[in-house]
Amino acid sequence: MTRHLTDVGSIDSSSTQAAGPDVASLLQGYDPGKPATEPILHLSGISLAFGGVTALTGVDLRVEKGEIRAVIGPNGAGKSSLINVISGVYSPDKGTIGFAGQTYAAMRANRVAHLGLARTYQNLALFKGLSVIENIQTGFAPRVRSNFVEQTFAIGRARAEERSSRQAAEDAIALLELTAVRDRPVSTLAYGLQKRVELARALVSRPVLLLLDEPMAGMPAGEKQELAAYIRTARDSLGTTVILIEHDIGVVMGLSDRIAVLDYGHKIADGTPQEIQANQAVIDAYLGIAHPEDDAVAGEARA
Amino acid sequence: MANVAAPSTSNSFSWQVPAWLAPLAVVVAAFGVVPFVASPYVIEAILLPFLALSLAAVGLNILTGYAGQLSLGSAAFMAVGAFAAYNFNLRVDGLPLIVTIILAGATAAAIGIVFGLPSLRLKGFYLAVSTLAAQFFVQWALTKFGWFSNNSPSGVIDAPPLAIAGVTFDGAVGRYLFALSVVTVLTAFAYRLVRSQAGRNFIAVRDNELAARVLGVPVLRTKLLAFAISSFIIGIAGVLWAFAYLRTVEPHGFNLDRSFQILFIIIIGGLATIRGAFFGAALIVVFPLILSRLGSAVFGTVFDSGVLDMSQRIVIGALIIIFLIAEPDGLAALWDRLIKRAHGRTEP
Amino acid sequence: MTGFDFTFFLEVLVGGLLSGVMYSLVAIGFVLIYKTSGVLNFAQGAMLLFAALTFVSLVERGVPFALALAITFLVMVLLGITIERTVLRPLVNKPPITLFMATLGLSYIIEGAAQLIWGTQVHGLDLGIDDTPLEISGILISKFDLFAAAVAATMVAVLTVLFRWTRVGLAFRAVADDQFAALAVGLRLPRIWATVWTAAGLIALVAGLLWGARLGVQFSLSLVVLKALPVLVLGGFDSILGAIVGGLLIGASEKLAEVYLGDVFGGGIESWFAYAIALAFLLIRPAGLFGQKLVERA
Amino acid sequence: MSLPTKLRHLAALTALALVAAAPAATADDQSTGKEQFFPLQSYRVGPYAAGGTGFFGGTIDYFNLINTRDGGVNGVKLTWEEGETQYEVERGVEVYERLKNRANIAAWNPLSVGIAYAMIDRISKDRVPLITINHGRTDSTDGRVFPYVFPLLLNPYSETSGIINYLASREGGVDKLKGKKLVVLYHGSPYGKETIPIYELLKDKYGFDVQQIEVPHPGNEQQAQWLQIRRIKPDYVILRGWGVMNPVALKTAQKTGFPADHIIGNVWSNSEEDVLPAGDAAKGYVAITTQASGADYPVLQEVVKTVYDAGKGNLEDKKRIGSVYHNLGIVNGILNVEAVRIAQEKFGKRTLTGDEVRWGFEHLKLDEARVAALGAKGLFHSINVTWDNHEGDGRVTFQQWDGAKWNVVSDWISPDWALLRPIIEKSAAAYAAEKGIKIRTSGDVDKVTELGSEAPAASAKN
Repeated sequence: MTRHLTDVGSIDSSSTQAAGPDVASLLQGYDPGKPATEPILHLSGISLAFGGVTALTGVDLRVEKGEIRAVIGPNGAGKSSLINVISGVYSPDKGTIGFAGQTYAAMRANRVAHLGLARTYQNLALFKGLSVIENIQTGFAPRVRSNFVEQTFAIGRARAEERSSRQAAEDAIALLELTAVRDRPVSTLAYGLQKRVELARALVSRPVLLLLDEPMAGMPAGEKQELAAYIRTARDSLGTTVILIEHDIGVVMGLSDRIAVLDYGHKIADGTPQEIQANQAVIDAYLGIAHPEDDAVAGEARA
Repeated sequence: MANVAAPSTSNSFSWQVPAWLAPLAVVVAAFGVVPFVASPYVIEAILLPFLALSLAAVGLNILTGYAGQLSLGSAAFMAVGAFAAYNFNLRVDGLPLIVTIILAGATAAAIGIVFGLPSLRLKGFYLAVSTLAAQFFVQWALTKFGWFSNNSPSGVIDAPPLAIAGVTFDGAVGRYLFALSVVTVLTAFAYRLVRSQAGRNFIAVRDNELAARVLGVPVLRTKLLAFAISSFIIGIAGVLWAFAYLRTVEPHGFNLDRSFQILFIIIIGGLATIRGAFFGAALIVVFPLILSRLGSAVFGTVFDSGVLDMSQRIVIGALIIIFLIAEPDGLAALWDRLIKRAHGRTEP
Repeated sequence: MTGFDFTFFLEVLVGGLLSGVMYSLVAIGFVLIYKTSGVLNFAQGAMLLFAALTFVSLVERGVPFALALAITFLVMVLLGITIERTVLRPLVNKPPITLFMATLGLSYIIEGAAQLIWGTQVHGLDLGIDDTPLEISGILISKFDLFAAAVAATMVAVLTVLFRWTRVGLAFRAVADDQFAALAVGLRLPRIWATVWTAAGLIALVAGLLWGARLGVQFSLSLVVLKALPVLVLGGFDSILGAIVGGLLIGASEKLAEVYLGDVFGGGIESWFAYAIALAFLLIRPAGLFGQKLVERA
Repeated sequence: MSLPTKLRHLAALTALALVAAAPAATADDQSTGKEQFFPLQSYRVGPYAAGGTGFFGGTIDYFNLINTRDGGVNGVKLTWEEGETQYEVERGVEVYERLKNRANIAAWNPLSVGIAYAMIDRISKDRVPLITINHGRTDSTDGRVFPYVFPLLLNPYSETSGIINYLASREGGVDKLKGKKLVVLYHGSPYGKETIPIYELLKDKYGFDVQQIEVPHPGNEQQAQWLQIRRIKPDYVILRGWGVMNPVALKTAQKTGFPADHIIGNVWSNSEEDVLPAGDAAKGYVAITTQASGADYPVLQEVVKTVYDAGKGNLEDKKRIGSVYHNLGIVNGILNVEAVRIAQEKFGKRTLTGDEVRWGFEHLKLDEARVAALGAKGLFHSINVTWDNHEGDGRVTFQQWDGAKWNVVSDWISPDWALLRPIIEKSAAAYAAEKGIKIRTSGDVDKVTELGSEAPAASAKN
């Protein structure tokens, strides 16, 4: 662990410039544990329906800089819809999204990365035809300014960009301990490793906000703890704010700073793990209900 | 924190041949040996069509193999390239051949972008069918407007002589060397491209468009870029087909069957491999010749050429299905396996 | 062009609509297979050629009409089952694009085999329907086209009944909605696919006979698929209603365009105009004719 | 599981076989006997197979007749080899490259405009004649620029003029054409468009009205075009079709109430294959031809007796003997053989070089008496090829389909060659200028590459 922290320190100093001034300034205000005055993400009154079926109703959510924020709820509670609204896959019918000082009616999927948002998917969304490091390098896309001619001939801006994307990818690989598989085709990796590659790909662009959609679904208990540790490492070393959607209450309780609970598209509770554990509404709506442990296969719509 | 166990990769033990050595050897042989040993028949009837079709397949592979956009209109872009080159050569006095070729490719790229626009809204089969529009529209326009063929009464035009800086590439060997040079340069370009950020973007868009978009890959621009580069290369393949191989240009030669032929090449050769285009083209060009020669050698005059050709059509269709079932990664993957196996045997 | 000849306009429109029915006829075969196996079956044209060629060759060899029809029917059933066994089953769970390419290969095989077995001769095909025009208030309408429209209507009716009210139809729809789910509840996919391909073969037979009577039975018959594809883009690959309405729209607008816009473009625009209509329509209304999820469909 | 494995092995084996089997090299057939070789770029597969089997069947049947009945041409045996082209240019080129090094080549006969075009440069270099009977490049009629290309009997321009002359005779004189309305329905291809300016030219000359309407390839939908025709109400429709476009035109004409006997087909719309699929709709349809159909002519009777009765006939279906394409093949055979015979009279009764056969074609004069002596009286009229006129003033006739067979319904008609010649010369001159070709004079005609002085194989080496 210590070894990595020192590694991360060196990344930080070398990449402040590449990360861009906005990100740097956002990071400066970071102080783990203490909520800052200005939330990094502020959803207010988000409603979403699909052809009459309501997915979200008037959901508010404040996410402070640097915290690990979990959103939990039973199947069909609207968790994935929420993450898809934040990452611009869905446009909400009502409500606003405040992010990094701006207010939006809807995020646009092709712009979120440029705003400093990154995400993973409940059902892996890796690029099967690429190797581990290439997958991770793809996450560098929003920083790319060079054109294909420069890239093909490795001239001009492309030269520096390729070097820094390579470096950033190597850093992420080191951080998440993927060195042994860095050149393997990603499709040949075990499920848990693929999850970690996806996390690395999301981290490589140094996102301000990282959205994790059920990162531990379908994993054995041991791997869950392992991945939780990687998530914490990422937050601690890169200062990334994390929103985490998860089924497994146990992991969430240990990992997150604050938890929001959704049920039938409504937010029914919000607070620290201890508060949530004590919340009767949550216990009624969620904890008391048995649910299938693994829903990784019958996934929610990704497209 | 658990570390990932280092997987034992087989090639970490075996001695490594530099990856560039094999292609380099092929190129050296193609330039240095083939012209001296190949008969005019082999050059005119096998190598020239092989080179032109390989290049077209490299182009289509960028679009379909790498960027995942299925196109059924490749022949149209070959036609655009061929006719553009003819007209640039005809209408601009003293334009060097190299410039003519680049302009022809650029014209094909421009048309490619126009017909790639539906890809911004359509996917899969809807897009594939919409690329047929390119196929029919281009063929219609080229026959409709006599200007494209310099008002030649028959619509068939003769290719100009090939000359670069005073050196004329006349005769079979000359045209072979010319075509080979063009193919080498563009293949090297394609090889570099697909390994760059742009190439990674192609694959990202192909494998998971939504994830690519959320990651910040400029999906629309990437798709149009794939259409442009692919059409550029296919357009130049059209120039080779018309100028170096057939020496005539006529719209009919760039029909739907040709588009399918190029698609077959990349399926059989291997999608998303540059090598595959060459393997596939070799098979598609050479295989029918061998089959018909074998057929007439074995059966003599028992069957007429029609029966043989019909059987050949069946065999090619069957080959495609067999490859899709048994070897979806094509000849390129088959080749790798063979090499690996041979490797395994030589080592104790 | 001075003065607008409304009768002529109507005549073109009606002629176009009736041509459109012929396109729909081919398109329905595509839809059936796409609905149930998610494949754009490019071999539909080859199947059409094969069916028509088999039928006409049998008739020319002195087999009575009804018997020839029955034999061809059987042959198409066999073909459907064979395709399922040798092509679809080994390719199960492969991406749709792979299956599409397999049907391209299939079309080569069927075309080659059809001509190898029956020869490359051009055949006339007489279904016994007189193709003299009917004149209805100054508008000429082809009897044959009316017959074709009636056949198409019957076929759609039969298909609708089959889909809505029979067990087989239920299974079809289940498969069309979700292959995995259907598999999970124990529907036997291979059998359903074989049935569907057989049904598509029969549609190919009907379409092949009608088109064959118009064009003669020959190699070019397989090219009629190119007329059906824009219809599919417009109407959606998975909607029989879309295929019908799309066919009518394409037929009518293509004919009207050739007559009224042909001069602007210099004529002969039919080869691509249908595609242009279909694309323009999709760009304006990405949801397609009947709100299918055309655009997101991979 | 076992099936894919098996298939995988199969795929591996196939691939191996392909890699291992080197492309067969061309074997030079250095036979010592007296023979004259005809490479045939035939097409028995694909959309135009019907035409290919008939035409090449006819030519081969006639060669067989000469070999069996006469023991060859003055003792020189005729030999041939077919290469399948499917009417595709690149396959035609492949066959050309494969067969061009064979010894004793007399002439090439591709029966495909595209293939012929791709061969012009090549055969000119090799100095072997290229015969494009009834089709091909119009300006190759000008032998001054195209010494080795022979569009025998009829080029597209003459065909156009012949059709108009026929209409004039049907109307009772050229002056009666004035004010008549014609529609030309043409195939949307370079071939289809080639005669557009000629119709315009003839329109100006004779004062008729003409509208030219395009049918897009392949022509399986013509509703719109025929509705336009119905509105125009022309006196005649000239069908310049190809393949499936022809029967569809006749069917659609019937559907829109246009009488078949006022539709005049051109030379690619005149075969049984073009009318049979149209059934009754084709009854009364008239088409141009350079050779009558039917098997009653003495030469065809001899083909039946000598070749078919000996089981050596080329057509699978004997009913096709005497069909339009078969008879065109027979006529093509006659013209090739006679050119060889004429050249032999000058150069000796031996195997000739291609260039010597070229000389033969340039002196190919078969008057009506000679045609009759060949047993072809009524099959075709006559031909008179000269060094600068490679078409040879072929006459045309018109045949009408009665539902079962074609019947000749006109005299032999001459196109207006004098009117067309200047256009042809202009086009040929432009080609010569573009290609830097020296225009021949009559003095060049007798300069012939002789046997041994330069073997064709050597000139082919580029």
